[in-house]
This record gives sequence, structure tokens and C-alpha cells, in this order.
Amino acid sequence: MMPVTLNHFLVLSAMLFCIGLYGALAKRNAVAILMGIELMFNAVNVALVAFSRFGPASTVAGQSVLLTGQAFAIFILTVAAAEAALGLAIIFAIYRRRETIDPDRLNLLKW
Amino acid sequence: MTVRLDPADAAALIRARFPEAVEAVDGFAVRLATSALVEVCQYLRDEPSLAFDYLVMETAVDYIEDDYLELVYVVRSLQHNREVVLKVRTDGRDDPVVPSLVDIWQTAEFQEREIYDLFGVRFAGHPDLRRLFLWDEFRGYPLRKDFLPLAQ
Amino acid sequence: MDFVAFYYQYIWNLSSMWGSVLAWLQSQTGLPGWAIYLVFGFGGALGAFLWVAISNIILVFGERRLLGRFQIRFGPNRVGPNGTLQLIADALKSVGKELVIPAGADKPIYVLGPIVAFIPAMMGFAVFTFGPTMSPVTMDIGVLYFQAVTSLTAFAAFMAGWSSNNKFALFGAMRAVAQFVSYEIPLVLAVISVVLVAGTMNTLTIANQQTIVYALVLPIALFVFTIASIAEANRTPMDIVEAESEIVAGYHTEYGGMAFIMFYAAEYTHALAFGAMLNVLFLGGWKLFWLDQVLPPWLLFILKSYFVFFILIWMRATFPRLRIDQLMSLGWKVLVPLALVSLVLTSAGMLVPGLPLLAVAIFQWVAAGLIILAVLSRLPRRTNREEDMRARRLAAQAAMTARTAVSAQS
Amino acid sequence: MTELGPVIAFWVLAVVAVVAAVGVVGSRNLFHSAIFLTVVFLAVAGLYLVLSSDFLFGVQIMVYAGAIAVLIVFAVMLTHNIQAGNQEGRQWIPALGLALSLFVVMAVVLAAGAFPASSTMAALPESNTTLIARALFNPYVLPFEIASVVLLVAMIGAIVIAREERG
Amino acid sequence: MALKTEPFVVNIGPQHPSTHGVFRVQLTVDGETIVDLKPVMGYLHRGTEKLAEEKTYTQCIPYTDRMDYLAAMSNELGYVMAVEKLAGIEPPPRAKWLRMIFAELQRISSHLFAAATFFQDLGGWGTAIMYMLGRDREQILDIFEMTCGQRLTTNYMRIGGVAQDVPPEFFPAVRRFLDDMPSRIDEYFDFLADSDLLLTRTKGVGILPKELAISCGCSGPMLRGSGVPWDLRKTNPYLYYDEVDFDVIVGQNGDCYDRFMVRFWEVGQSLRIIEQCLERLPDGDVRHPFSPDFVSGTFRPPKGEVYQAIEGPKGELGYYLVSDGTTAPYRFHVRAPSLINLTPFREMCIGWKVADMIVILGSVDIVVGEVDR
Repeated sequence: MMPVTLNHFLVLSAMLFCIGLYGALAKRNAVAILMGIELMFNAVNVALVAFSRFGPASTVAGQSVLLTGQAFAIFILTVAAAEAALGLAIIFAIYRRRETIDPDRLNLLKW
Repeated sequence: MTVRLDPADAAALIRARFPEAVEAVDGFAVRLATSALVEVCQYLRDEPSLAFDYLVMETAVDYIEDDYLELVYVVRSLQHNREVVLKVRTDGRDDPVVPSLVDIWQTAEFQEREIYDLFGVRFAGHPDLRRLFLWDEFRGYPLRKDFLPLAQ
Repeated sequence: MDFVAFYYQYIWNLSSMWGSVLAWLQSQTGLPGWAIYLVFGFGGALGAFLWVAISNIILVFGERRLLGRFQIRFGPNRVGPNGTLQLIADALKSVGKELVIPAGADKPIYVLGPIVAFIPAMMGFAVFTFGPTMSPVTMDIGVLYFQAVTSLTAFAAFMAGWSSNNKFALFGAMRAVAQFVSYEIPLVLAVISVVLVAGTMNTLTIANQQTIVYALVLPIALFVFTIASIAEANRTPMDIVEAESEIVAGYHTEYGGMAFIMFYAAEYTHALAFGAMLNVLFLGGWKLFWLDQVLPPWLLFILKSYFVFFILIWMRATFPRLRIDQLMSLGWKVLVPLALVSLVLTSAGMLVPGLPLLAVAIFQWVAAGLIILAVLSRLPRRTNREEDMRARRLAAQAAMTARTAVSAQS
Repeated sequence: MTELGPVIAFWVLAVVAVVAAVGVVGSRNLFHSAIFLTVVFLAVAGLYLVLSSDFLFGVQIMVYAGAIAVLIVFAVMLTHNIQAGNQEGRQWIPALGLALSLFVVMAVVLAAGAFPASSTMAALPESNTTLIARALFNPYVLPFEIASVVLLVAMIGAIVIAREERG
Repeated sequence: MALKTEPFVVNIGPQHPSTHGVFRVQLTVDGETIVDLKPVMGYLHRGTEKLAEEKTYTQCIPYTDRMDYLAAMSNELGYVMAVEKLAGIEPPPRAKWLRMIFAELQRISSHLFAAATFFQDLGGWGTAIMYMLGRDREQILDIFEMTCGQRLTTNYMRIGGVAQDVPPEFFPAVRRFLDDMPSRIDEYFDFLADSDLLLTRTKGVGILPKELAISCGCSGPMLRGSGVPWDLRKTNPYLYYDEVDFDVIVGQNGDCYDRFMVRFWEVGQSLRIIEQCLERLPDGDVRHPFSPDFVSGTFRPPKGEVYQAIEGPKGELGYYLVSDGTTAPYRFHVRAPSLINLTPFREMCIGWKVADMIVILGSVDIVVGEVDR
């Protein structure tokens, strides 16, 4: 059986990231864009956790840094939650005012 | 005890203000001219010594022999505990029109819709004159005396 | 007697019995380790599922009979002895029904809805502690796992609600999202108090550590957890998601037959899961005075969980429903602050050197007493029936006299 | 990672994650996209379990599947009538090109052996959850606090933005 | 939800657990908040008024039973009083006292049922209250049954009296009911009216201002709940209501709670009235000597028209009859309190949540048989 290595996780992460990137760039609906961004966050998290588990165990100043990647993943998760909440709040606010959430038509700042 | 305002007295009260309004008086009701209905009712409601603030009931009767519909309004003053019955005759039975009293007594809303539904009296100025009980495609007005259920 | 004692020890500890069975199986068949592992896993899951299935039957029947009693009537008592076969009859009838998919429904999601409803409620059972060493899965993150998987029920609600192409269902779905997400916060905050005191998220350790049940140590957290889990389990008086007097049946309005049974069973499974979790977190799982020396722990655990469920039935038979905005403000303005108070007090108590548990208990009870006092003093004076009636009558009489005077003048 | 169980689990979860991710961007129905997104979240949670990161597994399900995905579905429901579809915008071709080329670049970097192709996972001295707690509250306590503040600010901001103006 | 979303239209009814029959409400909601509302009725329209034009005066009595089927006695009472007024018949005193007893019993039963369904609408499905109130109502229905053989559609009142005298077991049964009720009312007060959840759900909800109530022609507990002490039994006494001692109950705020409480306390007042009726019930005939009952086909009231109203449980129940001197009424119109009390329904509901709409509808206490006729 072919062993699963760090690279497997990284390729998976890259695929998820690129799909998310496409979604974030190409979609016409703000909610769909948000979904793409969430996908990218997840991809990054997968990579981080994989790094933390496959990397060499080491200690810095007596503390294990084995799980640095996981700690970072938790921070990213926090930020993603904050981003989702704020993003959706903004989408609601815009929808209320403009009755649309198509970013192409939200060009109020352009002239 | 609710005092039934004698129709003759009521007619006198109305005549004092609107000489042309009263068409006839009998033992039960005061019959008003259709054109004067709204302003008489407005007066009855707003004049503090009368204060007929409560429309008890509004309905219609089909007098097919004499070729008219008669609308009956029972009006009451909660403040003075008095009651008077007003009547209005329509002009013929084909597409009769009567002014609506919704603006004076809101309770007329459903009752006028009911009359429209069952008698086919149109109320000018009614905000939402649709059939109340029967479906919109129903043809004919069931409470008219010449309505034949199977012939619709 | 040795014979009896030998078997009693197996009955006492089902997991050791299961382990012996597996060991015997391996020695007899020589299966590889992973196959035994699979058998072990599926067997455990099957056991939990059986328990849930039997419990559902017992609880649904018990609830119907009990509600009947509460309502001065008999409840189902015709089919079978004392009505015990009523549920089987109902289930057979439901199985025989056609599964109607409404026109315009989002078919795949519509079909998935009831299945998704059942899975998360069922998954939570993995971490329950049926005895000192008996837990289907021992996880370091047991409590977190339970909260995480049960939070997925919101999905079932809005998958069903959205896909049904029915406005009542959509209402139910929206309410479900609002309610479940809001009540997750006080629920988790209340659990954190327990985790702080226990120093672990492992359910087995938490239950084992409760020499004094945490219900006595953490009354505020217990209160918050109870209320929030009623809301999460979607039971009256907080079942606005499927409030039958307003939105017919909420998100599962369009489901009939077997699909409806799935939702129904999921609801009871969910409620049972929260009852059992309350038992684990606050009532010490299988512990019950000296009885745990006599009876097998799993039996006590099950009975205690049923007792918690009985309290849910009792509440159902007592309270009418809240309105959605009142429910929301109860969650955000009452339960979340209470849970935070409990959290702060618990952490403060943990900082006290020596006796942290006693310190926590003292802090919590003092705070609980203060809160109750504050609430009592702020409560509007209850209406007195004589006064209420006299006020209403006097008002009428006064107005009536005034009117007679007026009409006498005119 | 060479044992049978985790390897099978990895491949199943990876395929599920990628297919569902394609579903997220490919589905015409925004609601389906949101459901697919939830599947991605759950598959990623499963991958965390494969990487024996139980705590992240729990947090991932709770935060992503339990909260963020629910919020997104809620948004889809509330803004449904205007934006029923999930169409691509004008710049979908450049987006596709960019995404593909980025993937190619990353694949090349990985193929060049930028990271050691280690298949062994580091042994954990104690339970994963304890280790995370140590990591969060010792070396990373400052970021942890900042993250908390970010969350608080985001919550307040979201409430302020989404609140209906009165009067 | 304070989110402005697409307003959408929901049909509550015609088949819905809480619309008290086949009544339909077209709601336009924004999230959960009601923006607009249209009551739609007619699903139970049986054309009673048209049917009555084909029947003799006595044959009309059972038709009135089927309008407000929860208050058949009151409906009959109003109708026979209208016919008596038209024909100038005076029923014997015993009949009038009996009529009062039955009208008040019917009022109690109707109010109890209203309270039970009201609590049900609040979501108290699992609670015992419906069955508790049902138990009391059952006692009343038993009394009806022993008197006239029917429980709901009693057909007991006759033109010029009542169908027959009450049986001997009637008095102990009523006595028992009168003895049981006061303590039960106390119990219900603690259980219902003083329950915090009920207060939260109903206090301040669906306020009907006095002026609107008057303008909309509301009557009965709706009008009194809004603080207008208008009770036809006091202001326009019929039968012997001016000779018995009772109080009119009014509310202060006009919210759902007040309407509920007005009904609640009126039960006690009705008990008082029944008590006095039993004391003063004279011996004698229960029929007018020239009662047209058995010669129904030949009863011809003189030409004329009449409007007669009584205070029914739901409000002012009026009958407008036109006689052309034949055996059938020329025009038979019912002033149905349920229909007219629905007039301000829209104003009361707008701005409240869907759940409140159900509560408000419950506090209006309609019977669709009477709304649609």
C-alpha cells in the first residue's frame, strides 16, 4: 500500500485552495464568493495541520512546538468565523439597501 | 336602557340640519335620500349631542315587487345609549350604487362586502370591494329574490 | 454462587463482556486485527443504536401515557396490554404510507433531510458513559465532540425546510437556524464551567470525578444547560421550530410516513441525548447513592437519563410556548450572561488554593442566591384574583354610572 | 502514515473533499453549493482526525459546519428571491486561468521536493488536546488574546452593520 | 429577525391547526413580522339567511343553532325573541327565567371553551388545561342533554317559551355545577391567568384601542376588553336581566390578556346570575298559551320589521327580521358578532409576529360557523 505522505496532504490542500480561489474570483453572488474564501481557509488549515503532524518534533525554550501548525489553524478558524460573520452582515446591509448582492453591480465607489 | 330614538324625532333632528335629506318616516326607520346618506351619517356621528358612534348593523332587503333594494343601518350612540334605524333605497335593481360608510364607521367594511357579495349592491368609495363569502367567479347574487341556484 | 458471581460481573460491565466475546471470536476464527476492530466498532454502534431504538419506543410511549395522565385522560390504552403495542401499530401504519414528494421540492435534499436529522443525534451517543469504564468511545474531547455533532441538527432542519417548497417549512427552517445557533452559545458556555471544574473534556473522567455531583457544585450552569438543551432538543415550551399552533409542523410539514417517523425518532433521540449528557455532566452518570454498589452501572445510567427525560415531559405538560423574539431574548439576554457569570465564578473558584471544588460551590451558590433574590425583587407583584376582579368591576361600574348621568341629562 | 485504516480514510475523505469543493463552485443552485460546502467542512474535519488532531476535528465541526455553514445557508435563504442562481461573473475565464496556473505552480514546487516526503507522523508525548492548550496558552497567548478581541470586534461590528435602522 | 427580507405571503388556513375552523388568513410577512393581513372567509358559508327565507318561523330555530355551534342556546334565544317582538308575544315568566339560566350556562360553556382553545393556541398542547375546562363544559352539556336531549345544537327555545320544562334532576345538576365552579375558577386563575408565560405572551399584545373598537363595531368581550362597559344585559336589559344583580367586567388596556380576563371573570358573573335565577324561578307554564309551536305551518306574524339584539357570548347577537305576513320570514339577517369582531383584526395584528397573530385570533374568539353563516 502506498503510504500517504505530507505531499499528499499538500496537493489536496492546493487543489482545495485553487477551487476556492476560482470560486472567489469568478462568482457573481457575494455569498458564493464568501463560500470560495471559506474553502481557501480550509485548504490552508489542512496544509498547516499536515505540516504540524509530519514535521520533526522539536522544542523551543522548553516548550513543544510540535503543534504550532494546529495552533495557527485555530487562529485561522477564529479569523474565518469573524470574517464570515462580518461578511454576511455586510451582505445583508447591502442587500437591504440595494436589493442585490452582485458585486459587479456594487460599483458605488467607482466613477 | 337603550332608548330607541323615535323615528319621527330623529327625522326632525335630521331635517333641522339637512332639510332635503329625509324621504320618509315610518314606525321603524328613517328613510334617507341616497345622496344625503354620507353627510347625514357624518353629522350623526360627529355632533356631540347625538354622537352616534357605533354602527350596529348594516344589511339590505330585496323588494323585488317594487323594484328596489333597501339598505338598513342600525346606528347607536354608546354614549347616550340611543339607537336609530336608517334606510336608503337604491335606484332600481340593476347595478345599484350606494355610497360607502367605511370612512365613518369602519365596521361597514365587512358588512358592505357581504351585501355586495349577496345582493350585488356596489358601494362607492369602499376601499376593497370584493366578494366576502363566495368565490370571485360566482355569478349572481344569492340573497336576491330572483336568484335561482341552479340557473347561475 | 461463584457461577452467578461470574456472570454477574459480565452483566455488571458490558464492555468487558463484549471484550471477552471478541477475544473468543479472535481465538476461534483467527481473524486479523482490523476485522476484529471492525466487528468491535460495528458491534458497539449496534448496541448504542439498539439502546436508542428501544429507548425511543419506551420514551414515546411513556410520554404519551404520561401526558395523558397529566391531562386527566388515559392516553393510548387499547392496542395490546395497556396500549403497549400502540407504537408498533403506529409505526406499521406509517411504513405503509406513500412517501409523497411535493411538487417543486428540491428532491435530493428533500430525501436527505430525515436521514441527516437522525445521524447527528445518533452520533452523540458515542461518548456516553454507561459505567466506570464503559463508554463506546473514549475521547479526550468527548464533550466538545458531543456539542459539535449535535450542532449539525440545524442542517437537517433547514435542509428539510428549504427543500419542501412550503412556506411553513421555510418558516420552520429559518426559526431552526436562529434558535439552534443562538442556544448553542449558552449551552457551550455552561459546559465550559463543567470542563473547568473537571479539568478535562473526557466524559468518562468527568463522570468518574463526580464524588459530589456537579449539579450541586454548578447550579447556575445546570440551569443554563437544562434550558438551553430543551431549546436545542426542540421540545415544548421551546419548540417554536415546529410550533403546531403557528406553523403547522415547521420544517417537516411536508413529510409523511416513514420520513416523518425519522424526524420524530430523531427528535426523541436528540432529547434523550441531551438528557443523557446532562446526566453525565451534572448528575454523575451512573452514580446514585449506594445503589451503584448493587445495580449494574449501565442500568442506573439509563434510568437516570430517563428521569431527566421525564422532567422534559413534565415541562411540556406545564408550559405554553414562547414567541420567537422572546425565545431569542431569553437566550441572549438571560442565559448567555448567566453562563458567563457561572464561567467567571468557576474560574475564580479554581484559583482559590486548596479546596477549589468547595470554593466553586460556595461562589456559585451565593451567586445563584443573589440572582434569585434579584429576580424575585424585580418581578412584578403577581395579580391577586380578588383585586384583579374588583378593579375590573369597579371600572365598569364607574363608567356605567357616568353614562347614566349623561343620558339622564340629555 | 502507512497503516491501512488511515490511508483508506485519507483517500476517501480527500476525494469527497475535492468532489464537494467542485460542487461548491460548480453547482447552479446556491443552496446546493452551501450543502456541498458543509460536506467539504466535514471531510476536512475527518482529515484532521486522520492526522490525529482531535481537538481541531471538534472545533472544525462546531465552528465551520455548525456555525459558519449555517450562517451561509441563512444568508442564502434570506437573499434567495433576488439571486436564485449561482452564475459566474464576467471574469470567470481569467479566474479559471489564474486558479489553474496557481495549482500548476504549487504542484511543480511540491514535485520538486520542496518538503521532505515524510510519511511518519510525529509521536505525541501527551494528549493532543493538552498539547494544543499548552501551545495556545504559553507561546501563543498573545495571538490568542488578539484573536479573541478580533472575534469580539467582529461580533459587535456584525451586529451594528446588520441592525435595522430605527425610525 | 430584524432583517428586511423579501416580504412573502403565507396562507394560514383554511386548514390549519389554530384557525378555529375553516378560516383563512393571508399574511404578508417580513421575516416573522406581519406587514399586511387579509382575512378570507366563506369556506363554511351555508347560506343560512337564504335558507331561512324558505322555512317557516319555527323551522328556522335549528338553523340558528348551527351558526355559533358553541352557543346554540344564545342563538335561539335571540331569534325567538326577535320573532316574539315581531308578533307581540310575551312568554310566561318561568320560560323567561329558564331562558336566562340556559343563556348564562351557554355563556359559561362558550367562555370556557374560548379559554381552553386560547391556551392551546399559545402552545399549551401538552397541558391539562383544555381537558380541565372541557370537564366543566361537559357538565353544562350534560345539563343541556337532560333538558332537551341534545348537547350542542339544542333546539330548546320556542317561539313563546321553551320546548319543555326542565326535568327534576336538572336542579341538583345545576346546583352541583354552581358549587363546584367557584373553587375551580380560583384554581384556573392561579394556573392560567397568573402564569408568567401567559402574561408574557398576551400582555400588551394585539392592543385594540377604545376608539377603534367602537368604530369597528366590536361587541362583547372584545369591546369590554378595550374598556368600554357596554353589555346589552345592563344597557338594554331583556328578559329579567334588570332584576338580577351582576357586574359588567371591563379591561383596561384592550390587549389579548384583557379580553381573556373579561371572559374569565364573566364566568363568575354568569354563575351569580344563575344562582339568582334558580332562587326566583317561579312555577307555572313554560309556553305561551297560544304558542304557535305545534301549528308552525300556520304561524303568521304581522307585516313589519324588527331588530332584536341580545348579549351573546361572543358579543352582540342581533336578528333583523322582515315579515311580509306569510309563514316564512321575508328577510332573515343575523348580526354575527364573530364576523364583525374580525373587522379590526388587521389593525391589531400588523407589526406583531406570526405567533401573535394566532394568539390575537384566539382572543377574538370566532366561530367560523357564525362568521360565514
